[in-house]
Amino acid sequence: MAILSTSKIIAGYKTANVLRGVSIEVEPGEIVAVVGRNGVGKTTLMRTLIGLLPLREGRITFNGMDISGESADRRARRGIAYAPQGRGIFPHLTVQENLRMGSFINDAQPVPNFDLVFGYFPFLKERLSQRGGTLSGGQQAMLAIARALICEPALLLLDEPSDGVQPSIVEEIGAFLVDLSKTRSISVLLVEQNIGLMQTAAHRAYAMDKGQVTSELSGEDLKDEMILATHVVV
Amino acid sequence: MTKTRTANLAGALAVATVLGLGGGAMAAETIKIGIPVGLSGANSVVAPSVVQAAELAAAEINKAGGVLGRQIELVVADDGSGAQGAQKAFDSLVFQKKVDVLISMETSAARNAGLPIVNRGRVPFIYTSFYEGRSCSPWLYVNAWVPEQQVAPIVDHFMSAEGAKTFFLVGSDYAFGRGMLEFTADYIAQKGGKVLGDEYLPMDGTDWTAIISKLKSSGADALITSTAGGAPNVTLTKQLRAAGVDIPYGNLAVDEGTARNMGADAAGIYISASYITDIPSQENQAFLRNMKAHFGDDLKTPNDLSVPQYEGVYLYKLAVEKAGTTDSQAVIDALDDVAFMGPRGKIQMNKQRHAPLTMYLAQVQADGGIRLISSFKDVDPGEQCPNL
Amino acid sequence: MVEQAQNGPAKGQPSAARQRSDLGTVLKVSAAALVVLGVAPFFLDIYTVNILIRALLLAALALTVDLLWGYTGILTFGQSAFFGIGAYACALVFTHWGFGAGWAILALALGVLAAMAVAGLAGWLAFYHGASPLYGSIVTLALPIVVTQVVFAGGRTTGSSSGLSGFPTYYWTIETWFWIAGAFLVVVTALAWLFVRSDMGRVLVAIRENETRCAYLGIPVSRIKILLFVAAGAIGAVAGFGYAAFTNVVAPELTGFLLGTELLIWVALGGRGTLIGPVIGAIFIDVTSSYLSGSLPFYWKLLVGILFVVVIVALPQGLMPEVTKLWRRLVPGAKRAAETPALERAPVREVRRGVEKPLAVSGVHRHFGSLQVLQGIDFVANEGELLSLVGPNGAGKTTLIRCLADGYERSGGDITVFGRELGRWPPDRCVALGIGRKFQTANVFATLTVAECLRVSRYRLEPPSLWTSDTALELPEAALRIVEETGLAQSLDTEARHLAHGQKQALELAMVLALEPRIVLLDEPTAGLTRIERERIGAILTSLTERERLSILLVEHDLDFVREISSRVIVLHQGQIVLDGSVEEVVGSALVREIYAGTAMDGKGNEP
Amino acid sequence: MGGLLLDILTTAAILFAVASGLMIILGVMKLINFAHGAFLTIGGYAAFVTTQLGWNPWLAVPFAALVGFVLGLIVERTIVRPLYTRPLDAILATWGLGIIIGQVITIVFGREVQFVQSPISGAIEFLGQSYSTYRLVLVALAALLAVALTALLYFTRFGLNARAVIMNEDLARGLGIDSTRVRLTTFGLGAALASMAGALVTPLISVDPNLGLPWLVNSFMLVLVSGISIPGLMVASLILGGAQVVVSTYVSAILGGLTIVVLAAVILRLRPQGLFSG
Repeated sequence: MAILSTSKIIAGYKTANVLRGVSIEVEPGEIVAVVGRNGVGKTTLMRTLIGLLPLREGRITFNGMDISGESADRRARRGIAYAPQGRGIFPHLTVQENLRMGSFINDAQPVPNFDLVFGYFPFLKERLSQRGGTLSGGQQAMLAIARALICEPALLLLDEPSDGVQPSIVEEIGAFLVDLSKTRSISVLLVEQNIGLMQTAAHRAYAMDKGQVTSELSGEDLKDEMILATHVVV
Repeated sequence: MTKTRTANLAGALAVATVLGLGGGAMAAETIKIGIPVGLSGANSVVAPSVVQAAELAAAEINKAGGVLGRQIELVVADDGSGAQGAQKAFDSLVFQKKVDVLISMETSAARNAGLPIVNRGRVPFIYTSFYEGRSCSPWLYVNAWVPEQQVAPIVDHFMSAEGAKTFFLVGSDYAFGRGMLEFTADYIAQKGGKVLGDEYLPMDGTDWTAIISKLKSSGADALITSTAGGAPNVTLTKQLRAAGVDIPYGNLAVDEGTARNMGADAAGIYISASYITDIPSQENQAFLRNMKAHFGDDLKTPNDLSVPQYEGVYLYKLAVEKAGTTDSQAVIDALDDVAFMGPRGKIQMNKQRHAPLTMYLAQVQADGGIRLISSFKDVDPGEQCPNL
Repeated sequence: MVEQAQNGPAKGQPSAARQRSDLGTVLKVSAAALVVLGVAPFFLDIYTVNILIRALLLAALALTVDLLWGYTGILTFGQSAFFGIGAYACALVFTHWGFGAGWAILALALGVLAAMAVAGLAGWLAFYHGASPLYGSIVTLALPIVVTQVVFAGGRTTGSSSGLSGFPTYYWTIETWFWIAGAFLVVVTALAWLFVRSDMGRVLVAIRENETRCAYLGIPVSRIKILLFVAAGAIGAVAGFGYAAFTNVVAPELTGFLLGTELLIWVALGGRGTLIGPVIGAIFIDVTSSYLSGSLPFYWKLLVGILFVVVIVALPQGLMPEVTKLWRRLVPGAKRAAETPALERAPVREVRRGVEKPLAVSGVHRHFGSLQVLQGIDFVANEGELLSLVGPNGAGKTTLIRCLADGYERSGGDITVFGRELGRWPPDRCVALGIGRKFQTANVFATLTVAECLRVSRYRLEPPSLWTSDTALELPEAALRIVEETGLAQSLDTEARHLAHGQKQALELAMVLALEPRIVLLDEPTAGLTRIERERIGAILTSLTERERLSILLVEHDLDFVREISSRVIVLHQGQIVLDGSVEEVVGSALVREIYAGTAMDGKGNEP
Repeated sequence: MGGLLLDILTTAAILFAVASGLMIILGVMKLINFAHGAFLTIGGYAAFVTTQLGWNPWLAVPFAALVGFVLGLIVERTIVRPLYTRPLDAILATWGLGIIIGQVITIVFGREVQFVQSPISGAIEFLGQSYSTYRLVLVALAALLAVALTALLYFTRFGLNARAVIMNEDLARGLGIDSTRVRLTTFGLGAALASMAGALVTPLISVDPNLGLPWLVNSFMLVLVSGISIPGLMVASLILGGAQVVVSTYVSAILGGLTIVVLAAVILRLRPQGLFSG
C-alpha cells in the first residue's frame, strides 16, 4: 500500500486554483521527485500535502487513512515531516532548539533521536547553542532536514533542498537521502529543479506544468539529462 | 495619562425613588427633590452616606405629614463626579424629571457644570458640600463651610501647637483643590509662615509618586492637602503613609466617614469640620439614633457632607412652608429667612447665601474614630456673594 | 520627433456637461430633513429636544470619523480632540476675552484654525510614506490624550479638571439651538454625501482598499490623508464650538480618548462607510443612553458593549447595510440602477520621442542588513523594447523592479528616467516620470467597480472632482484595448472582487496603462492565467512596444512566454546580471541552463 | 537624587509588570488587546475579594492570576479567535470587551471606589532614603516576573513553541505545533499577567470599575517601543517611565502624564519597529 496518495487534488490561493487535479503516489521507502519550472505549483503541492493550504477538492490518504480534512499539526504528528523551501529554519532559535522543534513530528516516536541526525550531520553537534540564523545557507538546509527527521517520520516532504546551496552540499544531501530510504525505509517526496540531486536521489519523478502532472518519469528517464532539462528549464 | 471615567461620559443615572415610610394617602402631587451626586468617580466613597441622609430627612418629613400636605419624593442621579456627567444629570433632573428643587453635595466641577442648567431651568439649588467659596447664582444657596471657616483652625494649630513654620500644599487640580490651597497659602503668609511648594494632580490622578518625593525633599514642617473627595484622597493618603511621611498632616477634604474607610493609613490626620459624630447636642444624638434605626447594618457613617444634606432638605421644607408654595422665586426669597436646628446646631443661610457655622478641629485615631481637639463657635463665612 | 495631438486639448479636463451629480437628490432629501427638524421641537418635550441638540452635534463629529475610518481606512481614536479644541476655543474666548458677535466669530475662527493646525501636524506625523496603518492609529490615540493634558495643565485658564462653565453665551431658546444644530448636521451630511459619491470619494475608498496600489498609480496618498484629516478636524471643531456655546460648559472629557472610542462604537454599529449609518447610530445611541441610563444604568451600556463586539466580529460592516438589504428585499425595484459610464478614447498626449533613453540603470545595489540582494546592476532600456528579466527564485528580479518604481528602495546606485535623475522619491512621484508598475498578484480595489478602478487610475491625468462624478471614462488606446478585448467592457459595473482571476490581472494591467506610462514594469503578468489569456496579453504587450514605442520590463518565469514576446532578455543570478542579450542568445545559453539546473556557481558563492 | 532614582526604578518596575501581559499577547498573537485595562481591573477586584474574604493579602496575586487566566481562555475562544486576520478590528472588539467587563464589574460590585488591604505598609531606610517598602517590593517582584517570563519563554517547551509560532507560524504548524492551542494558552497567560499586575498595583491605588483604563494606553506605547522583547520592555519602561518621573518632578506632574505617550509616538516615528527589535 502506498504511504501517500493523492487523488485529483485542487488547491490554491484566493480566486486562483494553482493545483488543478493532481494525483500522485509514494510507496514506502521510495524517493519520488516532483519536477517542473518555477510557478507550476510544486511548492503549493507541498503546502497542500502538509495541510498549510486547505484542500478544495480531492483526497489525500496517508498510510491508508484519509487525512484530507486534518490540520497541519495533526498530519505532522501522524508522521509526515516537512522541510520547506529556502531557509526553512527558525533563525532566532539555537540549533538545539531548532532540532527540538522536530520532536512533535510522528507521535509513534516521541523521543527525538539526536544521535541519528548527528551521525549524518556531525557539524550540528558542535553548534548546538549557536543561533540557526548564523549557519551558512547549506548548513541551514541540512538543519531543516535534520529537524524533519529527528523523530524518524514515515514520510519526508522536502521542498527544494538545493535552493541556494553549494553543489558539494547538494551532493551530500543526495547521498544522505538515499541512505535514509535504504536503512530506515523513510519515504521522500522531493520537489526539485536541481538535475544533479534528482539523478542521485530520486527513484522516479512526476513532471508538473500549470498545476497538473504532465508526465511520469521512470528511473531510466531521470538519467536522461535532456528529458529532464525539457521539464525543468524550457 | 487621562483618567477620565467612562461613567462620566455615559452619565450613568440612577434613580432611586424613596417614598414616605408612612405610605399615607398620596392625595396631592409629590414634591420632587433632585439629588445629583457622585455615585461613581471621585465622590463615590461619600455619596451613599449623602443619599442616606436625604432619605432619612424625607422619611421623617413624610411621616409627619409632608410639606404643605404633599409628600416628598427624592430623585437621585449620578453625576459621575465630573462636569460631563453633571450636565446630563442636571438636564435629566431639571428638564425630564422636572424636580422642584435640587439639594446636593457635589464636586465643584459638577456644581459649576450644573449651574448654567439650573439658571436655564430656574430651579432652587441648595448646595450642601463644603467648597472653595464664591459660587454665586440667583438660584443657589449653600449650607456648608467655605475656606474662611475651615482653614484657620488647622493652620493655627500647626503653627502654635506643632511649631510648624514651613508648609507644603498638595491638591487635586480643580476648582476646590486650587481654591482651598490658594486661600490656605494666603492665610499662612498672613500668619508669617512659609509655603515651600504647592503641587496638583488632575482630579482623578492616582500616581502621587513625584509629588511625594518633592514633598520629602522640601523638608516642610507640615503638609496640608485638598484633593477631590474619595479616591484621590485615599490614594494620596495611602501613598504618603507608604512613603513614610510623618509630618503633621492636615486634610481639608477628608470627612469622618472616608477617614474610617481608610483604616490605619488615616491615623494622625488633622481635620477641620463643621460636623463630627461626637457633637453632644440632643439634635445630633437623635439624628444618629434615627439613622441607625432607619438603615441598620447598611448605615454609612454620617459625616460633614451627609449631615448638611439632611439639614438642606429640612431648610427647603421650612422655606416652602414659609412661602406657602413651591414656586421657585418664592422659595428662593424665603430660604434666607428660615433657620433649622440640626445636628450641627442652628443653620441659617443668611450671610450672602452662606451660613455661619460652628467648626471643630479633630484628629483621626488609629481605630478610625476621631478625637476632638477644639471647637470654634459660629465662624462667619466672610464676603462670599456681596452682589446678591 | 514629436507626435501631434490627434484630437481635443492635450490636458484633458473633462467638460462640465459630462459631470453627474447627486445634487438634486441631495437637495430634496436635505430639504425634507430640514422640514422634519423644523417641526420636531413642537412635537417633542423639552428634555428630548435638549439631548437631541447634543446628539446632532456629536453626529456631525461621528460623520467625520466615518469619512476617515469608514471610507479611507484611517482608524482614528482622535476626533474628540478637535471637538474639544472647538469647544475650548469658544469657552476660553467667552470667559477671558469677551462676548458678542465679533468675539463669537473670532472664537470660531480660532477654534477651526487651531484644529486644522493640530490635524495638519498630527497628519504629517502619522501619514508619512511607508507608515503602517497602526502607526496612524497610535498618533490619533495620542492626540486626545495630549490635548486633554494640555487642558489639565492650563490651571485656572482652562479650568483644568473642572473645565469652564457659566461663561456668557447666547441664551437662545432651546428650539433655536435645535434648529442650528440640525441645520449644521444636514449641511455637513449633504456635503459629505456629495463628496463621497464624487470621483474623489472613489479615490478615498481606493486608498482604504489598497494604499500601495494607489501610490503606484501616482496618487499622493499621504497628502490626501493629511488634507482629509485637516478637513475632518475643522468640521469637528465647528461641532465642538456649537456644543460649548449651547451647553455653556466645557470639560476635559470633551477632548478625551473615551469620547473618541465612543465615536468609533457609534460608527461601527451604524455601519462604517455608509455616512447615514453613523449619523443614525450616533443620534440613536446617544439619545437612548440619556433615556435608558436612568432606568437601566449599567445594563444599557453592557448591551451597547455586547452589541459592539458582536457587530465587529460578525457584521464588520455594521447594521446599515443589513437594513438596506432588507429594504431592497421588501421593496423590489428599490435597487438603484447603476449608471454605466461611457468608454471614451482619451486624447493622445504629445510626447517627445527618441531624445533620451527611457531608463538607464547604473551601479544599483540593494541589501537587507548583511544580505546583498542586488549588486552593481547596470543596464539601459530602449524605447519600443520588451525586456524580460529572468532568473531562478531569489535572483533579485522583483527587488530590481521595486528599486525602479520606488526611490526609497535602492541602497545605492543611480537610475535615470528620460534623462531625469530618480531621487529618493515615493512611488507616486516616480509615476510622474512615466513609470507604471504592475504587481505580481493582481492588485485591484476590491470593492470598487471596474470602471471606478480605471477612473481612480486616471487621478494624475484627470484630477477628480470633489463633488461630482464623470459620466464618461476616458482611457488611452492601450488600456481601452485591454478592457475591450478581455471582456472587461461588459463588466464595468462589476465590483473588482467578483472578477475572475484572469480578469483581475487584465484589469490591473489596464489600470497601469491608464496612467499612460512610458515605461511599464510587469511582475509575472500571466501568473495563473489560461493559455488563451496569456496569448492575448502577450499580443497586447507586443503591440504596445511596437505601436506606442513603450519600454516594457517584464519579470517572467514562463520561458515559453518570454521567448514568444521579448525583444531582449536579461538573466539575473544571485543579485547580478549574468547575461544580457537577444532571446536566441539567452535561450540557447548553457549558462542559463546551468543556472536553472542549480549547477552554476559564480565562484563567490552564496555561503555567507 | 537617591529618591529620584528610586522613583524611576519603582515606576519602571510597575510599568513593566503592567505592560508584560499586553506584550506577550501582541508578541505571539500579533493582536493588540485593548481589553488589557479591563483585565487589570479584574485583578484589582480579585484583590478586593481577597480582602473581603479576609484572606492573606498576598493571596490576591495568585488568585488574580487564576481568574485572569480562566477568563482569558474564554475570551480567546469566543471573541478573539475570529479576528486574527483583522488586526484593526481586533483592537475594537477587545475594546468592546473591556466595556462589557467594566459593566459586569459595576453590576456585581457597584461603581464606588473600594479599598484593598495592603500586604506591606510603611517605609524602610534604603540608599539613605526612607522609601515605601511596598514599592521596593514591587521592584523585586517585577525582576522576578522578568526572570520567570524569560524562563518560560526560553526554557520550557511552551516557550519554544510560542517563539517558533512568533517567528514562522506556518513552519511551526508543519512541525506538529498546534498553533491554535499556543494562541489560546498565550491569551490566557497574557490575561493572567494583566490581572496579576492589577492586583499588584491596587495597594497603591483604589479599586473602581475603571481602574485599568489609564494604564492601557501607556502599556500599549511601551510595548510598541520595546520592539516586543522582555529586555526591550525593561529598557523601555526605564527610559519612558524615567522620563515621566523626571518631567513630573521638575516640570509638572500633569505634563508628566503625557511623557510616555508623546515620547513613544516620536520614537516610533523614527524607529517604527521599536527600539530593540531583533
